Amino acid sequence: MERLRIWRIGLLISLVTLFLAGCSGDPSLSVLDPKGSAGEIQLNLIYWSLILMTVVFVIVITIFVYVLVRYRKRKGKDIMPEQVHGSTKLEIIWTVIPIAALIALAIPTVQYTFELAETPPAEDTVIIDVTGHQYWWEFKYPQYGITTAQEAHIPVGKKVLFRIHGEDVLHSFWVPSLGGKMDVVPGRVNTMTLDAKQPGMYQGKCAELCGSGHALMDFKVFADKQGDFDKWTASMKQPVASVSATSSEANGEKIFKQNCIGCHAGVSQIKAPNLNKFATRSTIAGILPHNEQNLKIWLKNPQAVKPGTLMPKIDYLNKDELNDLIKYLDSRK
Amino acid sequence: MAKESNQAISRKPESAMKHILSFVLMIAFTAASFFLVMSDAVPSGWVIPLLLIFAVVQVFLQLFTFMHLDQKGSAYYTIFIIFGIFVAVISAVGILLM
Amino acid sequence: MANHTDSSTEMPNHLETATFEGKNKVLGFWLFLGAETVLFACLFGTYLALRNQSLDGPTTQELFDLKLVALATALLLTSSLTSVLSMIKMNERNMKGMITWLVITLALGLGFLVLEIYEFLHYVHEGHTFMSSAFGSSFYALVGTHGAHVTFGIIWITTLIIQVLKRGITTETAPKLFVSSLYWHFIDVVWVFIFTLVYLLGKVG
Amino acid sequence: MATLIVLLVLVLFLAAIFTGGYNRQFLERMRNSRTWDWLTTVDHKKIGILYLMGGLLFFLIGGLEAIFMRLQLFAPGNDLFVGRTFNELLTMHGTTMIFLAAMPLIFAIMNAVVPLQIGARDVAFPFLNALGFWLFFFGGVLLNLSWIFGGAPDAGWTSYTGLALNQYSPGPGVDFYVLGLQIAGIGTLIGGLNFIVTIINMRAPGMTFLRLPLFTWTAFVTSGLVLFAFPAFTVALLLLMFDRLFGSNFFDHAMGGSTVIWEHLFWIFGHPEVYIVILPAFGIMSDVISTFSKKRLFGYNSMVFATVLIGFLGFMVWVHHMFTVGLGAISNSVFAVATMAIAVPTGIKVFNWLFTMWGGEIQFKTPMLWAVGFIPTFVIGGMTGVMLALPPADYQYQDSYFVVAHFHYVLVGGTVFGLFAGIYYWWPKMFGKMLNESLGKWHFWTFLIGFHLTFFPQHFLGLFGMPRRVFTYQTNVGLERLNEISTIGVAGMLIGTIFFLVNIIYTLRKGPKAEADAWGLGRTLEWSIPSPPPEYNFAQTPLVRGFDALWVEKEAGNKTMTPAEPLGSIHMPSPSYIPIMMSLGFFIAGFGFIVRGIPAAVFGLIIVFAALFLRSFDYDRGYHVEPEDPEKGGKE
Ligand code: HEA
Ligand code: HEA
Ligand code: HEC
Ligand code: CUA
Ligand SMILES: [Cu+2]
Repeated sequence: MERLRIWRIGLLISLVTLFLAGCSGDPSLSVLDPKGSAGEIQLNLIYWSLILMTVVFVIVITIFVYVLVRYRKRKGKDIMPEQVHGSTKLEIIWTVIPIAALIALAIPTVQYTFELAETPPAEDTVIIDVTGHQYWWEFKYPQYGITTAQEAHIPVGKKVLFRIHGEDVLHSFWVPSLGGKMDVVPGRVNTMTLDAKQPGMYQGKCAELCGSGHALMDFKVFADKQGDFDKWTASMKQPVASVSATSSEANGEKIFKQNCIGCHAGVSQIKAPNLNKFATRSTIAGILPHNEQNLKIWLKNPQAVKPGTLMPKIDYLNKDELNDLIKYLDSRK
Repeated sequence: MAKESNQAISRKPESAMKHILSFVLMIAFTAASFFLVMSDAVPSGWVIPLLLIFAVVQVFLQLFTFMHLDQKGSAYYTIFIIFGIFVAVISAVGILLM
Repeated sequence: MANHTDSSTEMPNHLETATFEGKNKVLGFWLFLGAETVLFACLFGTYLALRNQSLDGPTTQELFDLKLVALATALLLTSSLTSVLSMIKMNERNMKGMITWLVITLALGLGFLVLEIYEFLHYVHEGHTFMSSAFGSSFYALVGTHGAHVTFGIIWITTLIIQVLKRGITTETAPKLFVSSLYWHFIDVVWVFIFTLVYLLGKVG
Repeated sequence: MATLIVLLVLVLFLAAIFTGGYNRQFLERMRNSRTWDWLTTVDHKKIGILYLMGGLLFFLIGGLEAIFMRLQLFAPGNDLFVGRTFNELLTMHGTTMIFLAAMPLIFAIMNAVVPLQIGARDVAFPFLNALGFWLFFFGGVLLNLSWIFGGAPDAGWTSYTGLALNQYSPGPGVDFYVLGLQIAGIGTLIGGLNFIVTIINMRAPGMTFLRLPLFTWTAFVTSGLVLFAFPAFTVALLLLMFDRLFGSNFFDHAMGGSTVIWEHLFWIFGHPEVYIVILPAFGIMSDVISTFSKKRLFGYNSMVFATVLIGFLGFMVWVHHMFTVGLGAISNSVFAVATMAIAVPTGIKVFNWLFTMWGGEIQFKTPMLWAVGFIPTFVIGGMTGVMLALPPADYQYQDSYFVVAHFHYVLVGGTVFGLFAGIYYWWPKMFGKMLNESLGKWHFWTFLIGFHLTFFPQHFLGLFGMPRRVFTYQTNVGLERLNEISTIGVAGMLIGTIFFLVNIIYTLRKGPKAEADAWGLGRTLEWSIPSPPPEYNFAQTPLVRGFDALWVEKEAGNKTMTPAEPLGSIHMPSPSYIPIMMSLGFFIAGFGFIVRGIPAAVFGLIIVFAALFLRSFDYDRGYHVEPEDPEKGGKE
């Protein structure tokens, strides 16, 4: 029986080391490595609850192991246990202690819940209107008149108020290393305040099943130093050169106007990302690294990249046309 | 079955009078509800609470007279219907307010 | 607990719970009504949450005609009384009396249904349909489910009348009749809330 | 097309019957066959076995779907099942496991055990009992037919609208979900109602409420939850059906509808649902632990109280699934506190189990192994549940793999372990044969290890930022290794399940016959009658003289129960074909609605009404059997 206990403890230790050694997740995606105050508050609560739970679990498991070892049937012996009815004293103990533990948990919980629901004063906040679409994200900066997609930029150290809208199905806006999520509910505007304490790239995920492409509905939040952020907004506000510089770009522009503008400039029923500043994005459709090769792959068969996407195949262009189109797109900065 | 019919058959036949009385009350409450809404006799803030109270009273009249919950041996019926009402209220209010 | 035993040839006072099966049936039916309460509550919740979403269609204030509703209410309330009177006759083993009250109940129920159908037709005419808006959908779902219950009740009670005519008032038919009467009262209870929360509240705003 | 064929076959069939153009002898033979016997049975013991077989079948199907999902997630960028197919798998897995595996298995054990534990010859409504089973079965078949007829539902087992509307989920998938579950759900509701009445009205003399075995108590409360929770689901499904089939606008925000209403309706049902599936497992634990510890259950009254309280609180916490919907801080806080409160009664149960074993003499037979494996596993699941109940933390966990880990710890580590314990424990009573112990132990250990290997890493996957319901994930963000481990773990559960299947087949062939008191430690009434019990269960209704009725007699030195009535002929209900006919009607009607074949739908409904009508005019009084004189009978 002594051996049993050692064996169990060994198992426990090996399990714990397995998970703590090596993997604590990627810093741009992990809940356990927060880079913003919301994430920090949430992690605090996670740790606090984890500590309490561990204590309770240790108590339970200690009694459990003790009982199993101590009171197992021995060979050859046949005893008749006393038929106890219960014990009011014990029962009160294990009613009251959990209640106390839960109160200790409930107080910070309620406090944080209200804290996270506060909206910061408008002067000091960057407002971003987020719209979740099947399967891409749109970001509008009403204070700057910017519209972009897949990639949002925010200034480090400032509160950012996300106003979250939707038009088709439910999505959920989640940037794990900045803070918890908020659902995109069509017909409602939900708000969430986040901030970043360090510059960097933070990955965002759609966290509500929204169709075939749900797994690939990724986005990125770039936290820039204030100066960089100002530069970014300024450049985004600047209109793209209205005339194309080279002839292939001009040809590309023509093709774009014929084939793409319907969706990509918002006249058609289908909403598609604004491509005005497409060249500034580090990804294509939020998932592929941005390069020529991938852009071709995307255009030729978007469904193969992102199942269910509403972007049609552009497989009818010849090689030159495609190249021109790509040149044009990549000139849009 | 072994314990067939060993209880609950001892209740007295009911008189119609009780039910007619209850019916008159129901009609009165209903009329009062309609009156509340159709006339302006009551300040508007009072109308909705009063309507609800009248409706609830009627429910209890139905349950305890027409549906015989006032009789002996109805304990289980009462427990379950009350619990049903409890869940019902929570759900409806939840959908409405949350 | 056998505090009362009729001399065995006599019929017991309360036929519906005289047998074991009868008792099960009545209890089971009460449980069913408990479930129905929750069912209707969910429909009410949905309706109340959506009732202002009338889009371009008529609003509750414009739509509802309280006089018609008052009449329908009177019919249904009265039918609840006649239903309970029929049960009294049943326990007196007065077949004729019972059936008379049952038939009156049915007639009142039918009258109610006719009014409701008339009302619905009128609304559809006004552009308030099941498909016109969320208000329309939730209105017809709630009031329509109630109407469907009334319809089912009418059919059920009719078949029961046929059965009693064939078999008389026995410990087998009595629980069925009793339970159908409970059902009928329940429908009336639901209606109380419909006229309060749908029609009257619709006028108040 | 399919509709037409179905219609044609049925019309021919009916024509044959009504014109007398059938073979009388054939019908006669059919009536006497074993198959007909099973199809028309109203005996709760047989219905229990039917539920068991149905539930196990669907468990295997759901498990297969899980295997497929885990294979796809084995490595990033896999393309075995992507996009819609993966969504279909996860939806069908969740739906099948919850509605068609866990719940029927619970009903299997309830049917097999509850009437015996309360000393009854039958359930209150044998007919409805059969109807409940057949509705579940046909509903489940209908749902699974979706794989063949145009694609399975793909909007998650929660079927959130928006996604579940025609516009975003074209094709019949979600229609199958709506109608299949509606039909199965009605069956479940009927089953629950039946058990409440049974437990209230059919108890043997002396079997007061505070002498009921704990499993019966949990069956009672679970049935209550079924009774009051399923109507909300009925409404939800009805409204979704209207939206999809008849163009209404409950959930379409463009027409003023609201998806949040669906979420409310679903979770008003959905949260009680998870207690529906866990409470009977608690009951099984209580019975098994006390039996194999050879001790009376510790703190019986507080156990009963805790059960009722969990059931009660279960209705007031549903919003904890909706913390991220944006309902506001007040609502989130209120529901968070209510949710946490459930930890208290559950804790009472856990400690009472521990102290039941304390001072006992524990025998590690297979059922007890499952019970012992249950405790730490479930406690971990419960703890993560409490962690999820804290809204600020839940903003991070919600819809991530952390949640997946939580609910598999409670659903598999809780419900499924509990069910396995129950199946091993009562198998001798149901089938009259003992399951093999060593195969059982292999089953337990492989399944247990596989289980933890699969689901423990998923907590970390969630914390590392992996959302649930995704068919793939990125490379190089720390998710590969854990997903690999998780998939490998499934092998353990697969092998365990195969051991179980082998055990069943082996036992049916050559298992040793079981005694009445199969484990030699029986405490409750079911162990006082032969295994399997005769069709009337108790030749004489027993007189109950305390909690753990059989144990009380054993302590008093008696070998059997004291009867409460003289030996006499016993009334039995007749078998009936109406339940299966009615369910078939629903099935046809459902199928008709799904393929938009109105004639088939109408035809199905006609069958339903015909069945109702037949039933209403059916005054079959059953039959009587003369029980054999029990060897040692009579009163003194
Ligand atoms: C058998 C099923 C089952 C059971 C029993 C539970 C039990 C609990 N569940 Fe779980 N839950 C699910 C099945 C279940 N759950 C499912 C299927 C989902 C996901 C649905 C979906 O989205 O698809 C879910 C999701 C879910 C969520 C939503 C997560 C999200 O989507 O964001 C939450 C949040 O509060 C939650 C909480 C709880 C709590 C507090 C309990 C409590 O009842 C647990 C209580 C038990 C204990 C706490 C352990 C024993 C107690 C002690 C030893 C005493 C001492 C303890 C303390 C002092 C803490 N569950
Ligand atoms: C009681 C309920 C229950 C049970 C028992 C299980 C059991 C299992 N579940 Fe499941 N699960 C859910 C309920 C359940 N689950 C729910 C509700 C969801 C959410 C769905 C949603 O998001 O909508 C879910 C989701 C879910 C996911 C997340 C999907 C996603 O979000 O993308 C995963 C992934 O790993 C998973 C895995 C498993 C595994 C590996 C098992 C294993 O324990 C299974 C073990 C069983 C076997 C291995 C069977 C053995 C098979 C054979 C022997 C072959 C059979 C052959 C024939 C058919 C003839 N489940
Ligand atoms: C029917 C509408 C439609 C048409 C026509 C269309 N697109 Fe798209 N496009 C979309 C949608 C929707 C997306 C978003 C896809 C996603 O992420 O799911 C998209 C995404 C893109 C992206 C990635 C955008 C980003 O922000 O990363 C590029 C690049 C693109 N389209 C280029 C084109 C080009 C070039 C054409 C024409 C030759 C075109 N599209 C025609 C609908 C359309
Ligand atoms: Cu958008 Cu998932
Ligand atoms: Cu829950």
